[in-house]
Amino acid sequence: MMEITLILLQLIFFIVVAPFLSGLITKFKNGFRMRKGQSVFQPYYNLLKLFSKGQVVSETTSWIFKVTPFIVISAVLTVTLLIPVFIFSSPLYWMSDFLAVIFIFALSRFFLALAALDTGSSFGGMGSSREMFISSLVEPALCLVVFSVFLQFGSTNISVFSGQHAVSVSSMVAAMALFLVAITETSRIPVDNQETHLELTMIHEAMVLEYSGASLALIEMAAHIKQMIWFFLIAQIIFPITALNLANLTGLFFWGLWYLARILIIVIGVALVEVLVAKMRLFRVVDFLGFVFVLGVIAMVCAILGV
Amino acid sequence: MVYIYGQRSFLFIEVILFKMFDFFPKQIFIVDPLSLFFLLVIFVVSLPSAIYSFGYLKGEYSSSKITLSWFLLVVFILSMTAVVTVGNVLIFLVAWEIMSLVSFFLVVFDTTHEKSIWAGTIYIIMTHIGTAFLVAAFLILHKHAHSFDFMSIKNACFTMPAPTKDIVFLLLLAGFGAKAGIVPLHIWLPYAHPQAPSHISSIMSGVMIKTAIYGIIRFVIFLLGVNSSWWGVLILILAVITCLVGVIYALMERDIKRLLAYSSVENIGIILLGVGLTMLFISMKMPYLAVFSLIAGLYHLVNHAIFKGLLFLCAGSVYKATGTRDIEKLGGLIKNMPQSAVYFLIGSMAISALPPLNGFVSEWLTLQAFFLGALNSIGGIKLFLGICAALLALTGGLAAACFVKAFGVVFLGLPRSNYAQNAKEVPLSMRSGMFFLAFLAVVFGIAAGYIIKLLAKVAAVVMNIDISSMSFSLNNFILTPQAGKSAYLSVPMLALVLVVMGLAGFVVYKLFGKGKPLIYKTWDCGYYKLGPRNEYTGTAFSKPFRIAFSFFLLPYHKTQKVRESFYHVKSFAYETHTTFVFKKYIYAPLIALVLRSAKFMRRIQPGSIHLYLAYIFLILLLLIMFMHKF
Amino acid sequence: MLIFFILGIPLLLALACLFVKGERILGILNAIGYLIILFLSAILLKQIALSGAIRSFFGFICLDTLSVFFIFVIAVVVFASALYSIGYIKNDIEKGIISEKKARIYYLLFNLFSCSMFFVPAVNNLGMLWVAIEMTTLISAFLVGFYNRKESVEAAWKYIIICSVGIVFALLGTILFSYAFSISGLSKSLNWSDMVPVAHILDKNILKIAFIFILVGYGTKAGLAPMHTWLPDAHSQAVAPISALLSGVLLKTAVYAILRFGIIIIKGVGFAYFAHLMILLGVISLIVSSGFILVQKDLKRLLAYSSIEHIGIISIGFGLGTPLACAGALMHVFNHAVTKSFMFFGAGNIVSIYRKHNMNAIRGVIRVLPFTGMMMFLGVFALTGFAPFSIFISEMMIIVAAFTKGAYLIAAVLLLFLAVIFGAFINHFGKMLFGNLPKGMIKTGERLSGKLAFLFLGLLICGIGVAFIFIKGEWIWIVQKLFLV
Amino acid sequence: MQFIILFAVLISTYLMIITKRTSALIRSFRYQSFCLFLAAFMTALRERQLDLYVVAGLLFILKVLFIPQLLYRTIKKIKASEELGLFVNPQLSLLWALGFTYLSWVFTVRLIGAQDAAQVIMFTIAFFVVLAGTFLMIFRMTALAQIIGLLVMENGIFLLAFTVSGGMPFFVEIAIFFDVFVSVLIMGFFVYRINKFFTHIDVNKLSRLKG
Repeated sequence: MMEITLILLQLIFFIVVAPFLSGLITKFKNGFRMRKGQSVFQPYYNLLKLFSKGQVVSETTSWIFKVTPFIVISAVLTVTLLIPVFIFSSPLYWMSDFLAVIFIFALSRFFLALAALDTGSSFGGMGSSREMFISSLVEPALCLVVFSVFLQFGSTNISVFSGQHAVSVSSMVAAMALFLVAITETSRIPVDNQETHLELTMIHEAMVLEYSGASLALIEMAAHIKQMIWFFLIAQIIFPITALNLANLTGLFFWGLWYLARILIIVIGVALVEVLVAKMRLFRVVDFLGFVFVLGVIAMVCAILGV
Repeated sequence: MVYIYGQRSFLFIEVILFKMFDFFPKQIFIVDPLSLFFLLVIFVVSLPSAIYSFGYLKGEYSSSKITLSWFLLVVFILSMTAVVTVGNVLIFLVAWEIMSLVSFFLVVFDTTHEKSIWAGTIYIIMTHIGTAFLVAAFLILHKHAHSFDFMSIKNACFTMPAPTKDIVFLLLLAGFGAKAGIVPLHIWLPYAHPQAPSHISSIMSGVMIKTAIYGIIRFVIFLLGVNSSWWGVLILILAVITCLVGVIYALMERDIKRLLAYSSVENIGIILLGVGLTMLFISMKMPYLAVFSLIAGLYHLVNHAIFKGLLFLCAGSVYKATGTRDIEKLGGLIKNMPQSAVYFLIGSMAISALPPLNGFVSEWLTLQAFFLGALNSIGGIKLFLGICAALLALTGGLAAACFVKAFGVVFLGLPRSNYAQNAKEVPLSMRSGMFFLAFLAVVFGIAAGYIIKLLAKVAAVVMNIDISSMSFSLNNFILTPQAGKSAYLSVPMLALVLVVMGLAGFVVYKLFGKGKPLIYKTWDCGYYKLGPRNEYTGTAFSKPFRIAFSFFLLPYHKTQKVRESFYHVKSFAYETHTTFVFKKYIYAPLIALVLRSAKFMRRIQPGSIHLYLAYIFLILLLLIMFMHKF
Repeated sequence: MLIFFILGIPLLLALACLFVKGERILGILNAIGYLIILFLSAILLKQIALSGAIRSFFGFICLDTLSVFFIFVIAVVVFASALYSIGYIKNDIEKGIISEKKARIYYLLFNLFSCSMFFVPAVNNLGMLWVAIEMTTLISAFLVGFYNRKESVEAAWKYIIICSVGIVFALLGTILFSYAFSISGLSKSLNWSDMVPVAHILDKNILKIAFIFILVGYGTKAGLAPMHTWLPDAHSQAVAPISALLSGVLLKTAVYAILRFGIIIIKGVGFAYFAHLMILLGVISLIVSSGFILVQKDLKRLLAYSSIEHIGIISIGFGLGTPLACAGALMHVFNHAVTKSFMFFGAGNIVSIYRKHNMNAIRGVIRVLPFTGMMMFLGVFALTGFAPFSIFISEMMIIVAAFTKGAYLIAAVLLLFLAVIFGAFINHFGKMLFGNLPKGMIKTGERLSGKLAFLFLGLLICGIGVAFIFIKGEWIWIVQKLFLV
Repeated sequence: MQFIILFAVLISTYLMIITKRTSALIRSFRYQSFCLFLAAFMTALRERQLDLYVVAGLLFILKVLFIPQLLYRTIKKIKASEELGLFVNPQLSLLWALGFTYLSWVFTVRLIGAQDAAQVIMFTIAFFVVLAGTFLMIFRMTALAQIIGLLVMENGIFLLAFTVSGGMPFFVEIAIFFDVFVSVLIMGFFVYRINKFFTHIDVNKLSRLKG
């Protein structure tokens, strides 16, 4: 019973908060640019709008195109249940394995790419090609980061690392790398640009170009949630939260504050990067990810040296 | 007769026959869990392929050839069975050779193609060279054991000096590597596998190259016994290289069966990662990890057998339906042949290691093995294992890209030619063959916890250690790679959750979504007609990779413009190729060298009888001069 | 007593050739005659094996297991090629290549040739051995030059001259042997049966030199490099059945002669001397032949060079000299004889259809001559030592012996060059058998006799292989019974 | 007496080596065979054995009368030029011959030691004759020269056999003679063939089969 409630709690938490974070990032970006900018709740409006609109489906598409949104959303929702949020263990702790998480994301990506090819437009092809290219280059770096972080826990289970580790050099470097990975995975500047629809630069957008209405809403939702998941993981690594005791409320209050604050810090970080850095050419991304890989190696070495 | 005693020392046939006794086998068969496991693999792939071939062969060949192919198929399967069950080195060799021979016949089965002859030639030559290495290794073993039987060899290996062991190991590695297609000995594989009829390709890729893995496990781990850690490291390095090379070439390929063949090279690499880890852990005295990583390797072995068999069968169906293997001419087949499409999709998902299918489980296990290895080792090995794992992950990503390309270009979008335009769904026999394997691909994913226990038994026998104390899964439901420590994975549960969440999404979609969608053309930027020529081709898809890995692929392209006037370009032709590094820089020079020296040697026989007489005279003089040297 | 039949029947057949009209009857007569000889030699083999060596006809003829074994090998191949000749000659006559009369001459020479070959292992006196071998040269020279073409005459001339020179050296060696014998103060005799027991008291120095002469002399006939030069010419120009005989058994008779002297040498001088010489020449032959095989263009020459290779292997086997190696070498003598004649029959059929020796002009055999094509396809693998065919077994024995003896270098050389040669063969034959056929070629039927010959040899090839793979104790026991008490 | 004959053999052999013309070659071959015959005959007289007489007689008939005659006829028939076709000119050949003589002496000493002078001389000359035959076969172009070279080699061996071990067993000798006889016939036959097909008997030009 406990677990069921936890599951529902987490699901609802992610679904409700995720768009907010995207809105927040946009807000911050505009702030840095000295603009007023759209409301923080704009993503919610977008989703509602999309749901209320009808959709157009290309005649060349097959059932792949139709099922993809559900697979994508199910993948991310599944992952939400695998990471610890409220307590030091995820609801499905006996399958909350980080490597598995990577594979599950791969599932959603796989189908998005297929759906993009399914439309038969060259945008879709371009998008899926680039998406697969970048993601496949992300994998090794990510793998190294996972190793270097989880080696000190002796297991790749996400549930184990909340609350029980001290920040070390290696974990800092790893978090740095993970941050860059997150930027790549959430298709943000400098790797990709969510705001453009210029053929030559878009990657993720190009894949979902043919989607409209509710399907698009699901996909966007998935994107928001995925981003939130990454933030939580990074937060868990850099700013490990101490055990909270429900006894004294002030403690609880400060704990909660800190809990949100660390997410906020990451959000600001992302916003800063988006503002400060220019979008890279596609083949510069190779170097970028190479750099991430090197970071991973460094993290690994630090982990081995025990610093 | 008195003079006979004079020649007792030499050529005395009685003596000879007595001495020949130990030349002949006493123990013919050895059937232990390892053999049984490989038998399972063989039959799991062979049965559906056989069923499939009913439909496939009909109309392709004349009836007499069909009978011939059936005969060869049966011999092929039998020979593989023999390879994995015999208990005597000589008979193993014979079975091995028969297997190569029959598979060669099957590769050159389409005698009309010059290509298939060429492919077969490369194939058989490479295998024969491999066999030469094997013979050397076996005979060194025999020299120490004074017998060809496995058991006596096993006993002899305990007392074998380490340097000899190293030599034997290297010879075995080279010998079996040629068959398994370890880089750089993989050169034959992408030629030979596609040329055979598809059901044979599926058996060759699915099973035959696995017999080489069997050989490595049986001879190196089981008989020889690992004694120095550099063996494992060497195999790991080779395996990683194999993975990457295989998958990169697969990405570049536009012939669908060659693409699959290259991806076989990649998967052999992944399997070898498991085996190499096993050796490393054995030499590091970590029985639990050794068993675990061997499980991972074997698991991926059977998985690869299943989904690669499946994929080759699907490719065969595509070929049968469209008459071409060039993916740039295909497209949109999902509408004409929906079932085949589903099977191919399942195969692609499995080989891209997507949950909850079987490929996912075995790759996860392999990564876990790496993680645990890094966990329990120290210093350099830790980093080495970490980087190996990272490269494995890279391989996984590239493989996913490769199969997105394969499935997307072949089955999705618009048909690019009228090969694909008027394709028909393949007959029932073929579909049932594919269905069987697709079904297995799912089952081997879901039932991981159960299978892993069986594999543990096999591994235990291979390393003859007691595994009763080790546990790899909780009540056949949750995989516990760390035996109770907190790394878990429950594939059935994961599948369930995925389905539930998907349904939830669907429900939401249905509840709040707006009516039924409107069907319209793909958005074409106002360009009035969007046709197949506007689609992204497979070559275009793989272009980023081609550029990223240009240091290895050495791509080059030719462009030519035909201008009517200065302003108007009438036509523009562009073609690009990649250089096959190993072929160009290793094999071609080698062969050239051999031929050149042979041609040079040919000069000693110019046809002048006087010269010939002079030879005789000279050799006579020389021999007499150096008589006392002999 | 049987031996006299074995030696007599060919002579009778030769006489028959002078009187009987009609080559067809002659051919069938031949086949029957040699079938009888085959049986007789098999019985003889058993007899000698059971009763030990026998001498008869005032010690002029002396047979032990070795010589009877060679007689048996000769009988097998001669029978097969007699069988094959029927169809082949008939074919030539129908094509108008040779006349009826010429055919009879062919059969006459055929019989004389085989008769002289049967003499070689049978005789006891080393001088007579020499004479018999020289006889084989002289008679077969006609068969080499049988088709009056420039090439064939040239080949015949080279054959006869080079072999005669070699043989003359062999005679010199023989005389030195007898000299060594005479100065040791024993009664003068050239019978090996007398020499062997006293070999150890002969003058070592003279024996050594004498053996070098013998080796070079008979080695020329056996086709050991670098004295092999006549061999490809002769083999490529001879009539197909004769090519089979030449490389199937003629070479082996020379090997037999070398062995005979070798036995004495081993007794007199010691094993190492013999071994080193044999292995040296064997390895040279292997290397040289592999080079020529790689870049060969002419089908029959290709096969000829592979004969050189196999002779090399055989001499390496005898050079290694452990019982296993000798068994391997002996088996290899048999297997190579059988397999090589098999291949030459196939080559004969191909050449007679395509009318060319050039392999680049021969394509798609498997569709023109399905039966021959299939047989050749198997034959290539048999010839290059692929399991489960017989040559694989004997080569295996030799290599095993090399390893167990610790001669790793030799084993490595063997493995390497066998692999190279294998590659070359597959490459050549793959293109020849398959590939798209040249225009004007149509599927043609084949003669029964030829098919029979193929099947007979094919049976032996596969049979031996399989038998020796799945051999069991009791089987061995039977073999033993065959060879000894 | 015996040594005189042996030296006669030696001289005839030198003649063969330096001659340029076929007929001269044949003639000197005849001399050589005659000397051999004398040697055999004398041994026969000494030993007083019938078979030795027979051997000597056969030698005379075959090698002194028959074979040279046959060769002469062949030359006339095929109207071949008198030229032997020399690879090395007579002077150089002479040097070679001297070298061969020395070589055979060295070889002999190596073989039987130097103590028994008579033996050494016999051996030396016998070996020298064999070598001379080889020389002729290698360095003379025409087919006839090769035939004669072969015969010379056989002569040498005969000499060897006869002088050192008093000849081979009788029937072997007979067989060998028969052999020589047949081989000469056959070679003559092939000489005709070659002349017919190639219109010359220069066997050095027979190089269609190579490699």
